[in-house]
Amino acid sequence: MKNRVRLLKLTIICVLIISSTTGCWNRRELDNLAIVTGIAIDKIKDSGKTQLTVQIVKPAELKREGGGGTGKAYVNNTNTGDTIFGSIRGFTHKFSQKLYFQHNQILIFSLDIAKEGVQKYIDFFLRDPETRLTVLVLVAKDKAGEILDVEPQLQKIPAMDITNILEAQSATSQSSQVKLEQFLTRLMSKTTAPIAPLIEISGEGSEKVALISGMAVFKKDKLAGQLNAIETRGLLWVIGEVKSGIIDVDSPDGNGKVSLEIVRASSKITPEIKDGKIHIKVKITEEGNLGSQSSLENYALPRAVESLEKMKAAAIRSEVLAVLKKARKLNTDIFGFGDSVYKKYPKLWQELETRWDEIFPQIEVEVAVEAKLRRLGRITEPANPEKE
Amino acid sequence: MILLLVMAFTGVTLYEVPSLIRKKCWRELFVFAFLLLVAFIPSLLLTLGIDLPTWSRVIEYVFKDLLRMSYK
Amino acid sequence: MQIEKGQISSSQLVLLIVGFIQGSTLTVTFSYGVTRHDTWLVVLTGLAISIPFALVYIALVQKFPGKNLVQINDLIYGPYLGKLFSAFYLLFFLSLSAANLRYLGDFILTYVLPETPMIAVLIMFTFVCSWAVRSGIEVIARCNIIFVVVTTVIVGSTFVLLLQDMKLTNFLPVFVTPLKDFIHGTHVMAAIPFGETAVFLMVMPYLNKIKHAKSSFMLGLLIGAITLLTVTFRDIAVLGNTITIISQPSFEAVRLINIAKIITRLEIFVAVVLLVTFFIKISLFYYATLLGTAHLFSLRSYGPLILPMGILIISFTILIADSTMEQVSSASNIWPFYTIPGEFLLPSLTLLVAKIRGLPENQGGKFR
Amino acid sequence: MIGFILKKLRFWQMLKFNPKKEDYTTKLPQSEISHDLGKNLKILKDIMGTSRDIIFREFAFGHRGQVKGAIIFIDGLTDKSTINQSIIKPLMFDSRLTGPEEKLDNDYIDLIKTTMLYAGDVEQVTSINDIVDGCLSGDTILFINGCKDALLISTEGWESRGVEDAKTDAVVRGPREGFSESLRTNTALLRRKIKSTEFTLETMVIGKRTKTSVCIAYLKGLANPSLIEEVRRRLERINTDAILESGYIEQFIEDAPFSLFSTVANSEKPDVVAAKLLEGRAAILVDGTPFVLTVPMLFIESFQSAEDYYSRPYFASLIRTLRFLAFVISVLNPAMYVAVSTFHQELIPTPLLFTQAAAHEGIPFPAVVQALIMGVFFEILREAGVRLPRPVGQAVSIVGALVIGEAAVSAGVIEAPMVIMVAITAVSSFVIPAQTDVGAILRIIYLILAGTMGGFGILLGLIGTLIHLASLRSFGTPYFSPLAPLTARDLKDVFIRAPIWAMSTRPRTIDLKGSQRQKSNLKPDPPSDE
Repeated sequence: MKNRVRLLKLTIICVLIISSTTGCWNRRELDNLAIVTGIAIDKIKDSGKTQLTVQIVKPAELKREGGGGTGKAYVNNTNTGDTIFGSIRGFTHKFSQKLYFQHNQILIFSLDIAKEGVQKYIDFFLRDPETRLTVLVLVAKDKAGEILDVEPQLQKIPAMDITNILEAQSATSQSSQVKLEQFLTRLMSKTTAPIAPLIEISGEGSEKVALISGMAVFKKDKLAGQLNAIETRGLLWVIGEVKSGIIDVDSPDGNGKVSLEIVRASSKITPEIKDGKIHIKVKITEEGNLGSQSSLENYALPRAVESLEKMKAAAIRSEVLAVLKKARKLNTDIFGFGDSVYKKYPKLWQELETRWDEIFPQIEVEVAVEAKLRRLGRITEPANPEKE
Repeated sequence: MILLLVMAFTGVTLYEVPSLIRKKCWRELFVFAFLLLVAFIPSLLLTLGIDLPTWSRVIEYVFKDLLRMSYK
Repeated sequence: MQIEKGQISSSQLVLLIVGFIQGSTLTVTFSYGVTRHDTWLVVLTGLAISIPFALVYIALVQKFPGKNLVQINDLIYGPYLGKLFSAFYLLFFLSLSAANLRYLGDFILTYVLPETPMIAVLIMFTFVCSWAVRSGIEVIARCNIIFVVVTTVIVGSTFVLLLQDMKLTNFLPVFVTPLKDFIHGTHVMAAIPFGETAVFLMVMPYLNKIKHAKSSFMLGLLIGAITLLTVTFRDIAVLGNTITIISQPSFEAVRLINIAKIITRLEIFVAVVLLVTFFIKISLFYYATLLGTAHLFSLRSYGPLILPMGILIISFTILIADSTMEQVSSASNIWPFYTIPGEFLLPSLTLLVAKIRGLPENQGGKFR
Repeated sequence: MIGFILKKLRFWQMLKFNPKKEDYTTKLPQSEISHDLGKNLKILKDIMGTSRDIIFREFAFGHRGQVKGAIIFIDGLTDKSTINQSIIKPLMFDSRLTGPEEKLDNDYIDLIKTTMLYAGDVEQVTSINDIVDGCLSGDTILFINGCKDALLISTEGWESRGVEDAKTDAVVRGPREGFSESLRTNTALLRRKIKSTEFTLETMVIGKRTKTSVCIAYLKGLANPSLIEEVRRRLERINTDAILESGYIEQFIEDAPFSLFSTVANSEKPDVVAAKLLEGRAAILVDGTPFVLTVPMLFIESFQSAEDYYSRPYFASLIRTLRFLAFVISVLNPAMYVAVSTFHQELIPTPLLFTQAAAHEGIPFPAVVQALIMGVFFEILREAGVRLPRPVGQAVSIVGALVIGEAAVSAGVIEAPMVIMVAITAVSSFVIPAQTDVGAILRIIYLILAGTMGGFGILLGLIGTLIHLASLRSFGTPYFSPLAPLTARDLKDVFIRAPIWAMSTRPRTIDLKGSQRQKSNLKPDPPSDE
């Protein structure tokens, strides 16, 4: 009982002392935060310095309703420095608030940076406790900072708009969202080449829009080449990342086009070693529905469906072959073939690893596509006036 | 800073010692004083900014340099 | 003369051990750096290696029912040598509590309160621990139940939420770590989460049914290992090859959770788990050190020693390493050897000497 | 610092300082009744004073009106018609029919007691102390000249509130009656619920000046004898001059007087108290208050409402869980809000962060100060609402909640989300009446912790609270059981409420034997149609 009284006294004293002395080291009121939603990294050609553009949200403008105030809901600011961290520290001279990265959405590298190698620029974003691995990584086709300046058409903050575009784009499987974590995984892997979506500005003046156009392919941490939309989807077929999208094929009777909707797809990469040569088998399984057709052919018949499925498989195959060709040309293992070989034949890998650059373009790849058509939609046959 | 440290130690002493004396726990008092002293010396040195060999370095010396036991 | 009057039940012991081992989810990191994606295997081998030693601890406790390590040392090695060994143990426990406190402090300073001085965090935390220790082992055991439930729920639910981010291929190829590294990893694993259960030599004597010590201890070890395995499995499956460079894989893995943009940013739960399980772990070391000191000097209670010991632990914590790097490299390279005498060598030796001298029969065997 | 400590020490000494050693059990100087009526009356007049409500009625009766007697009672405490009909009338009227008195001694008074008085409860006493005590509690004293004994006739009867609806623990389904201020009524209410000979009442009188009757009620054979012994011991220890409400008793017998948490439960409803008695607890009834204490108290008791047991288990379990949630919200909500918005902004989803940052724009106070202001303001409002007459109270709450809250937001003093948070907290805090006051204090402590160390502070506070809860005991029972220490069998009545037929044993934490309260195969088993 006595102890408890003393404990209580001690507690009170301690709480008093702690609350008076701790002085709230870490307290940051919300209005002391400059919430960063996007970062773009450029390189200044002449001085070789790093130019950092940050996009900061102005919450009050974001909430202001109706008329009054022409202010944008964001502010872009640039700073240069020898390192990323150095240029971030430079912002303390410009803002009363501290930059806050926990809610950063995108990280854009300029083409120069990507060509030079992103490794030294990425380090800060991995090391700093405030940054997150869920940041989306992009590569700009030109200057990165300008991308953040493009006024979005529907949303108020460009960085948020770009994340939405990326998400929408992934729905067509023409490009893929790449989180910093995925980028890092590929970067750290033995052979797999990192990829990131490419972003560019199209249009002039007030018509300017940011546009995703294909993917950037890295070799180690340096930019090696670009994939266009078809090649991108080819890549996504192989790595099993296709979520949805449309495949256009010629109608089997040759009188028009048929759009097929992808519902789900998966892939399986199986490496095999035959007579000392690596042989990779890619099996893609796809399922989809009929989206629309411009011919009058009736697909509500098993045989017609079968031919359609075959054409679809051929279309997928051609996309995959396109990207294979590109990958061989760039000599970048974007598919993770090396990793799959390593995982299956860890012992053999030791000697393969050193020669992988020579081996990769020669790998024999067998692409097997199994495409299925499941449903026809609300109507069974095209609306054909001749029928009635 | 030193003042704060001394105050903390005085506080602990004032908190524990009277009841110990009242209960005539001399042995406890002795051990208490000993522990407090042992705690006081390093904390004083730390506050004064004197570099002490860290415990990691001590065991590194014993195990790595004397006994040759270490990975890496 | 018994200083601790409380008693714990066998289910409480099970959960204490579980909580104690769960407290090491942070320190598994040391193994990640060495054995990479084979760490989950290392958890198993580490467990396998520590089981015989756990049996040694149990045998010791059952041979001398109601006697803790310090008393056993006195009985077996005589007053002088025994006191010397006990003093070594106290220093060992002290350094373990300081080391654990240091991991925690580093974690909090990295992720939770980066601008706060470490000393403030340490004082607050040690104060709460000292409160628990003052209330005795019974209260620690009771609180522990809640903490274990919380931890288990959080570990389980983050596991489920991360299922969609898991790639089983991250585990391939199995067992490619060079044997030397594998032994190293196993040693770290056996020494840090499992071997540290040597502290239960100070706790198990207060088990109300000493007969159940063996089954309780083994069950606790097993459940703890399963939690550890779950966490390791989750981290490797989610993070893959990046796990080697990430300093807090659990934290980063949970940061990736994103279910429909609604269930995101759950990392605070990992911090909660780490804090509560470390609370149990540090409290147990703190308690063992205090109880041991009180027995060493044959005091009536350890009450007056709590605060000085707390200050000692705090200064030891600051003294343990100059930087996180020093601490981590020491922990993964030298610490495993440092723990050998305390966790493996001495208990076995004590048991051996006890067997040879046939001790419990003629001295204190019937004393309860 | 030193000065502060010294001041503190002085304060503690002051608490211990006892101005005058007063014996709270002093006896009156003369303790025996004499033969002489006049002398007796004089003594009594000296003791009782000359208050107008103390009636001394002298009269003569007997065969020829030769016997002198007197009755003394207090007007207002006694039932006058009982006195007239059952004491004065038989004595003055019936005694004429008896033969002449032979000897005026104790046999005669015995005769009167056995043959004449129509009263039910008559006691023969010899000491002045007993007489005074009896008179003060509403008995009528009958003195007869020449007799060394007096009769204490129970004529208690005063205006009292009848059995009314209980104001606290209101239920939709279940008995509505609540205890009243009268001890007898209360025991009767309990007796009506538990018609068993095991139901035992032990009465004692506590308080030198108030002489309050205090009853320990328990079920013999069910309640742990050591528990009853402990209750008795703690009650007997009380040596004070006044017990005005059961709250006095509560503070004298608590296990942890400095703890925030009360270790003695109270209830206004006979069915609740009866249920607790049937689980093996002891109840303490105090005259003059409708609040009955029950011990031992467990933390989870605050979350159990009588209605949980009367409604079906699914809904009861849902509500039970919600109550736990409400308690957590009421204690932690402001602290969490402050911690998240000033320390851990990374935990807020991005769109919400923008909203929140916009709301905070231009507010001069940090979040923790706002929360403290609003918290204190809310407590004041609540207090005003409780103390004021009901119609005014409502006006106050409308002005406070709607007008001031709205104005504070639009004036830019308080951010709008803070008002929402405080409102949610306020509503939640009313869900668990038994812990409302604890919640109010804990809330402020957590708020300060959150304001200084953020989530880390809150978590340390939680661990501390848990340590405290786990170390508390109430009359030998761990306060936080069955959660810590974990008693798996008792969990059927914590977060979920198992069906009544499944709760076949009494809680182990109270009734150590965990004895059977019903057959274990009582699950309804209606005959199938076939």
